[in-house]
Amino acid sequence: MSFNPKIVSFLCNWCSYTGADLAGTSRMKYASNIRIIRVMCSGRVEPTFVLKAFQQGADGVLICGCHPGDCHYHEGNYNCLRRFKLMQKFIDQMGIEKDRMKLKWISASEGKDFAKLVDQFTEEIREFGPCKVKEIVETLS
Amino acid sequence: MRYRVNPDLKLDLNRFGVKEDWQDCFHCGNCTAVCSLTEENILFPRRIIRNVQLGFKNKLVTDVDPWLCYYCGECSETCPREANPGELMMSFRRWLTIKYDWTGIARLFYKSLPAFLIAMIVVAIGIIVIGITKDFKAEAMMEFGHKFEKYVIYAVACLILLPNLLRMFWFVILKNKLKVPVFAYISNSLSLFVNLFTQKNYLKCEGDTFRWVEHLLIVIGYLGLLVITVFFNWFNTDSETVKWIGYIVGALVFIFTFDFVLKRSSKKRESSKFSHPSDWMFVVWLFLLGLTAFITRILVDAGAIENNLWVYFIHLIVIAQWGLLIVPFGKWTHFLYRAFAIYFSNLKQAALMK
Amino acid sequence: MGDKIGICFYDSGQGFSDYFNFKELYDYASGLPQVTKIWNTTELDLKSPEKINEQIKEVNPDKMILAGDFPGEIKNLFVSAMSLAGKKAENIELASFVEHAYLNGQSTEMAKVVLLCAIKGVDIRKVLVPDEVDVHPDTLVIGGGIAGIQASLEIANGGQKVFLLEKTGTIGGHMAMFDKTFPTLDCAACILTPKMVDVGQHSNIELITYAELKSISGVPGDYKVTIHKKARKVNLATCIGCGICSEKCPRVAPSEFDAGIAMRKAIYIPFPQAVPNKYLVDEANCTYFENGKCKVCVKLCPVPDCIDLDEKDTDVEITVGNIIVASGFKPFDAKRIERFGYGKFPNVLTSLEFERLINASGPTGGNITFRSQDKKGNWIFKDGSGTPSKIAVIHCIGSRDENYNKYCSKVCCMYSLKLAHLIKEKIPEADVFEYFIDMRAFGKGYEEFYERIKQENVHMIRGRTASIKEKDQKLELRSEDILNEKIIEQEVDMVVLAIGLEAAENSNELANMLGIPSSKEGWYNEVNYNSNPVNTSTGGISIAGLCQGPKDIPDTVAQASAAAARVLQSIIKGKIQKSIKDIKLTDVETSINQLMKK
Amino acid sequence: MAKTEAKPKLKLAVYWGAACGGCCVSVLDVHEKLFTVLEHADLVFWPIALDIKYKDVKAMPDGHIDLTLFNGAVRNSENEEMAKLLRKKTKVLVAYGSCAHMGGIPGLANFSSKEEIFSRVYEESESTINPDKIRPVPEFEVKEGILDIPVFYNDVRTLDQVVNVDYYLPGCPPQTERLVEVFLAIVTGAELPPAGSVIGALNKTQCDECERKQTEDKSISEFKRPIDIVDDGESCFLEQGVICMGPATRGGCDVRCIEGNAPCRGCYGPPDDIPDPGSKMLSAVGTIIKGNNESEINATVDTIDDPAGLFYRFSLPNSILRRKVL
Amino acid sequence: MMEDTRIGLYVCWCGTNIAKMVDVEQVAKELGDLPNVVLSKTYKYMCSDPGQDMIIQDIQENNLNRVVVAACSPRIHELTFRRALANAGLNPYMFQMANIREQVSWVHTDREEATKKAKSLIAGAISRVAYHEALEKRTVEIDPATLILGGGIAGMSAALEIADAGKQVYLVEKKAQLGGQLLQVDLTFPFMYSAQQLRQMIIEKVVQHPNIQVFNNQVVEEVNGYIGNFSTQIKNGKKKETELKFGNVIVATGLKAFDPQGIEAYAYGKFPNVITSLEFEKMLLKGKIQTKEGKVPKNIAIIHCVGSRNKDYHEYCSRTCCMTALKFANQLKSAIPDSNVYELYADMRSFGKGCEELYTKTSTKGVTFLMFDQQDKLPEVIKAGKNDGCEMLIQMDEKLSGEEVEIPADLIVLMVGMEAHEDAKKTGHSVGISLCGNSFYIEKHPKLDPVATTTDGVYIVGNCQGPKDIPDSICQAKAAAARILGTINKKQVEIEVTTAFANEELCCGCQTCVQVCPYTALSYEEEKNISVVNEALCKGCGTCGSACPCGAISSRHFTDKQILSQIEGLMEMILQEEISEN
Repeated sequence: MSFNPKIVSFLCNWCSYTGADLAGTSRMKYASNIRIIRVMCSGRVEPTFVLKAFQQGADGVLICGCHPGDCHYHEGNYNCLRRFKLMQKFIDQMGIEKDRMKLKWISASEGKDFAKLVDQFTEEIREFGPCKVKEIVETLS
Repeated sequence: MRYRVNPDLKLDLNRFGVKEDWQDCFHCGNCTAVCSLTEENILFPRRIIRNVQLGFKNKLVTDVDPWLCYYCGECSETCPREANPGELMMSFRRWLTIKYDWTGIARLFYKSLPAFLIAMIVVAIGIIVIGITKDFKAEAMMEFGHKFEKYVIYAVACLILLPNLLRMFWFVILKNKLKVPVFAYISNSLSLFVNLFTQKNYLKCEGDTFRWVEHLLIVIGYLGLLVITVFFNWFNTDSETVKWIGYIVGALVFIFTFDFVLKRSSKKRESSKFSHPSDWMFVVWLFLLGLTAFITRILVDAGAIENNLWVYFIHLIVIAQWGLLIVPFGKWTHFLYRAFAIYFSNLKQAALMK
Repeated sequence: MGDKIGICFYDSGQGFSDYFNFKELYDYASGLPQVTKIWNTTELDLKSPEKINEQIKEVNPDKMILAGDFPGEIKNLFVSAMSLAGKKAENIELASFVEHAYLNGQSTEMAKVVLLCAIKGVDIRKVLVPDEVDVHPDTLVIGGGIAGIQASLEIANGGQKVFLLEKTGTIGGHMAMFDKTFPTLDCAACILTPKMVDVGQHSNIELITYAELKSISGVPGDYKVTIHKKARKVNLATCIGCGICSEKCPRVAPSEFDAGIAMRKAIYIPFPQAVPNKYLVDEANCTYFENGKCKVCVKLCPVPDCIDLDEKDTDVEITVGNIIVASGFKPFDAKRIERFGYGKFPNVLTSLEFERLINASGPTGGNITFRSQDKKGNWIFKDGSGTPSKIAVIHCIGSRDENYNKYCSKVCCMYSLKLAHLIKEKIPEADVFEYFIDMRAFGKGYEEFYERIKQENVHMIRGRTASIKEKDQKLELRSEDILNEKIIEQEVDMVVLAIGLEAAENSNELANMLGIPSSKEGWYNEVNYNSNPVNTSTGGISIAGLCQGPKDIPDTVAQASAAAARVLQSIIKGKIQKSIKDIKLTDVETSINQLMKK
Repeated sequence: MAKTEAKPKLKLAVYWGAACGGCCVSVLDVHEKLFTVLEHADLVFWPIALDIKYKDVKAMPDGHIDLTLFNGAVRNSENEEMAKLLRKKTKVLVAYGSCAHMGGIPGLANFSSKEEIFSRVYEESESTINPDKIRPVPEFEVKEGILDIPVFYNDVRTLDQVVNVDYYLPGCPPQTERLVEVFLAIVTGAELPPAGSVIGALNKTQCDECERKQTEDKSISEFKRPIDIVDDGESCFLEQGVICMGPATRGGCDVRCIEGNAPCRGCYGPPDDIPDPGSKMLSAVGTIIKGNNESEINATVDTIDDPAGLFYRFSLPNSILRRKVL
Repeated sequence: MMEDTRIGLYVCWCGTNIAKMVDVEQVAKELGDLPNVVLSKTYKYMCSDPGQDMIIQDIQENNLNRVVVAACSPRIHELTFRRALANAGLNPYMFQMANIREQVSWVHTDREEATKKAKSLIAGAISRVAYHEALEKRTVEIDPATLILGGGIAGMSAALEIADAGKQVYLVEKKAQLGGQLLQVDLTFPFMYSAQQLRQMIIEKVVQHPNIQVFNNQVVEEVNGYIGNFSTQIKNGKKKETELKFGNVIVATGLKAFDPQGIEAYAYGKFPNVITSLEFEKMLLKGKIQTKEGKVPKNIAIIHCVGSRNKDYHEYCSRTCCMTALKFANQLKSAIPDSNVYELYADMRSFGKGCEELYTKTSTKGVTFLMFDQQDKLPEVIKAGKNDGCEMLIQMDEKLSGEEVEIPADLIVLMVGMEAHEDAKKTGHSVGISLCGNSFYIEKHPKLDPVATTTDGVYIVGNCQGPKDIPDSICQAKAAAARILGTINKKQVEIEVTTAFANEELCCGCQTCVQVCPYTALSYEEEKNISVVNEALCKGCGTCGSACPCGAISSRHFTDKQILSQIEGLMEMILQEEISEN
């Protein structure tokens, strides 16, 4: 069977989740590999969640928040960005391609961009191939 | 080519009968679409309204399309802005008439009713003067009349109508720089004659066959009367056939024109809602023409013409006014321009096809 | 003091002289002190400021009053004329009759007040302040569409009791029938039904469906309203909505909710998400009411005594302090324009019918199919009767047309674009043609939506379709493609007529009952177009939504909330203003003089 | 001192897996309290101190030992075998010290594979001469038969990843005082915390006990290593730009390192219920990076040389990812 | 867990919206076997009354203590179902929604894939809901005063509506004078009513109103607090700052005119007689329509859509310019009857009451309308030649005639569109509301809640929400007033429950969180050496929870455990599917 990437995504409630909903209400089609988890703000996204996702077998993690300056909570998305940058460096050290996680800004009106992003990210992850974290963790225990 | 927008044209156009309703047009395209005469490259009335609104005189004068309209009135009836496109087309034809007329007399007559009336009176006086010189003798008068008719026809045709048609040709074909294949001139000439006599395009106006029949009968009547009086000297003929044909065509003319007059007065139909003086002159004089001719011949048959010469005299005045004023400078030219317009339009299509 | 005042009367010729007796006003004005000269625009050359200046110069007034239905129309002319005489624009005052005095039909009396205020230099809005009286805290909302729902919720959430009166068996109005809403394309039901449920469950809202206003008496703040409740014949309290009755009912009738494109039973629920979600009997189509037999529903109903076919209409009387009218609109009857063949050609639809056709909850489950006949010969839509591949949408049906309705219906352009999108979504390979005159995409996100639809390869044709003809099962549309300078005769499979909006049926009756003025077209008039767009000249009565004029959903919702604001304000204050229309000239003369002294 | 014969003595074992020996030393650090201990307990197994063979342990009945302090991670087959053996023979098994608890310093080996380690150690290291590239093999035949040494695993594991652990006593090494407290608690029969708990440590993190001055302003535009700053001895390390694991590391060590003017490295591990030992701190450090624009943030992130090593110095095998993906 | 976890799972068909793309029956059947799931059902419309009744009944009959509904977006119906839970006597937060419509059935085309995705999303929800905790609703008292930012027609109308009910209003205006854009208008379209009268009257009323306190020349820098209990510092005249306390905020800051200097084709700033609509309006107010040279213009051109409906400037339509332009044309024809007025437009948007009629009237008056393409080819203003008899020429592609035309002009009026103020974002931040793509403030719901914002107690009215005319602005102003009067009337309002929560037992007092909170909801308590959350201020973003290094702060309803178990649940389902496939 060909590789079907598994992508976990964290979307902020106000912009990105709404944007994803808009993609839906507008019936824009995109790859079905993504699983969306709603958080109130991208600032809520913790490295723990990302690690958990990889551990559970995700091949990629997509985080979306409001555009810089548009955060419903003013600065949550900046906090997310900072953590994201550090996190990328960390997973890189851990042997996980750092682009397996992606942070993008999607506003409530960017349903189209969201659909495009999902398709694009899915393809990028497909290029990477399966992520081995889960396999390793499983053989260890 | 860049056209200068010139809203002053409307001031000019106002004199030709139309109200300024066309200013209300918001260009929905309904009129063009509802018209059954429009085709691929023949788009009116909206295009013409547009050109009028923007005052593109130069463009308008070279436009042959207005002549293709028979004023069924559907565009005006369904116009969502009551902008009255049909009447604009009508008025615009009047405007074109004066543009084609090289003498400028048509312009004078269309724009000024008094001028026209004076001309009519002058003609009438002229005839009266001639009558005086002929001592109001029936025979002399009728002979004069017969000759007069002939010469007027030739003169008007050569001096006014032909040059005007050439002007029309110049405007709509040459000025538009159309390269018409020579063959087209010939191939379309048949339809020119058909149209000239039958106005068959009228039939394309949906649901208006009766109006066309009326129109056709008047044309037949009028042309018949013309031929029968001028070339067969109807008033003096002894041929029974000629005599009866004359009666028929004469009757056709005045009966149907009478109907036209009635319609115009009732203003029920879209095309009769607005009447320019020239419209009235045309139908009334045609009516008088037919009627007086008819009565004259009855009087001749009854042998009472001598005592009732005034009838023929009126007929002569009518004929003179008709031939000298209405035919060359009045609404009569429609008859000619319409048919030629179709011809030119066909030429244009041929040129564009090429 | 002792300024010379000139007055010029102006009648714009829109028929308002029927309401304002200009002669009487002329006479009234000439009897007032300071008024030195009165003109009538009919005596003046409105094309020449110079000539008017000459005439003004003779009198040399210190102040010029322009009085008439819409005197603003000639203001600039007089500004020009006066400036030639070296006078300033401020010396011109408008006495605007329609703005301030078109309150209840015969308005000459009020126009005198307007005139007097202008002469005295007093703001009319300060004069037309009615006395306040106590207010009953309950409110009646007439109409259960989105406007009525919003207004009711707003007041009820503010803690006050609301009676929501609805003519049909369910609230929801026209919005419930729509598929998606422009420009965000969220589905109408998805956003409306929560509100409907809210209304149904709200402890402060008493829902009175299947009922109409019968009469009204009393004064602002204390209206006695009689409501005529049509017999539903199904007990609202005990009906469990199981649907057995409907299932077995032998009679069908066109479904109102499906805009007549599908059938429903004689005992029915208007639509699955109806509130209240209870059945009702359509007397006009029920066998029992024809021959006294059948009663299948009664026999099968699992709840004893729930269906009572002999139930009679009843009247109830309630007392309320405020009334909000949200009675909505009626769609234009496309049959009136014969050229389009609606009612003759089965596949010429109105936009409302199409909304139902394309709606996932509609009779075809959202599949676009051809209209076909059922066994009984009714023309309906059902799934599986072929898919059109070319669909045309014609804008401005019955709108922007002197022969029908002059006004623009405001929403058709946008909903037509939306329909185009929905067609493309359901049948991606379909050709969709939009015939429009001006594309009115004016609201937030609308222009962007228009751009998007253009990107979706919808054929946009600037040009109104003149006529539709049927040719071998197909429909041929003839129109001018203005931007491409050609005549197009387009063959399509289906035509959607973007019908405009008209004032609701019986809107004049209701207006008369409530004493609120309406326009010639039947739209209700606000007390002041600019400063007070929701109140009426009758105290305690506000208008909201489409009954005031065509508008889109956000504007309707905003207006409904605005109407609620006045109600809440009066309740909080405990006082309500009496009717402006009842103010008499004699009542205010002294107050005008007092205000002037200040 | 009067003898109390009432209770039989506890049987006590201490074992080391992959460890440095520091933990055993920390047990020795009880000093004079050893006597108190011995009063209550018999040492039945402690390779570093007593000559008791594995076979002796194997011979013990199951559950014979009352308390085993297992220190060190599980690196090879011997560690694993002993862990399983001791589990069987012991009533209360305590993961003693960071290595048994979270992998500890040996756990950093999870950044490499066995192959990498072997080639480094047996071939590449500067002090090695091994032209034949001889590597240890688990089994080797000699005349006398087969010699075997433990198998070196690819990964380091914590004790609880191999066997069930009753309690954890964190620290590198654990504070001896805590050990004594725990021991005495067991002896006196005080109610024991639920199995699986961390004992001998606090649930609040280091900052709670830390004497250094803290403010809410923790925006950092450059992270530094301890040697790069002149510590004022008073203000919070983090606020000085030095990553101190204190905020994310449970207390109980009496803030030993910080008292000694070194930032906390996190040997005590995170408080209860934290799913990953390093990610919380990683998140917190990420949060306090100064600036909103990307390049500014990137520059600051660049000043953290080795985030994985920093945040998981003692806990990599215990983390969600367990090891580097290779 | 104290009690058994008993989860009820409901999968909605949403008519065919979901059922068409997701095999709902299969989903319900398979997921019904997951641990803790005691019943699993499907229904056509879960959100309908019968759907909700079904949940309520099941909760009561089967002792469900947790509910998962797989349907549309929780943004639409989460509240609906929470209410149903509450009606059944269950805490409304013991509920989780799986979005299998907007994020599954509507966006995917492969039924099998969509079904799989739906399954995993629901599995995540089931896994998550087990960790949900009961949260109790709380209310706060409402301060009856209201702060209104912006003293234009919208702000003033709202102020009067509230003040007339006897409630205090603070009206803050940036400029020295109240009135906003209305100050520049002489007559209003479409009926040519006097804007001056309207303005004078309203300003006078506002200024004299005992319940309205006006602050001119003031800008509110920052608003603290939460619905019912906001406060801000403001300078009262030249006196020192005072603190205002209020329960609600209305933002009515309006828009500003587009600056046409950037459009080269129109030569604004280059030719003195190319002026903006605002400048022309001033001319009308003064009463003298003339060129810069003081002459009465003969040819006047009015160009529509300046800065609007064009990708290079603003894509949106500014909504009022068409009508204003028609008003201008009428005023011009009235003031200078023999002038030639040209309207250069793209689409004539005369959609309001009386507006189409004004368009007709304008046409009848002989105004020439010319259509251009506002996207691709703007008209170009050039200097006229000596023989042109006018000062400027406009060259354009006239769409209705299909010709290139030139128009003589002595005066050109640019109908400039509207755009957001530069400080819109700042103002938005000060009250905690955000902007949409065009820098207008974004409403809570574009259709059903056009004046509320995502921040409770903060409303947007008038132009700042998007361009609109006077009646529409007033309607919005009153709509916001209605909401505020409603809350004032009820005296209290429910507040956010899903706030952050700091565990005193765990907090080490590092203060990382204090710095992070944008609402100052977190503060450091020195005595106990801990951080505490002011839950009334907290909006529940959860950033503090992520910043907390010791796990002391958790975000209610978005705890680590809940999210991690959701990840686990959904990933396990995917893998399970994969295994069963291979």
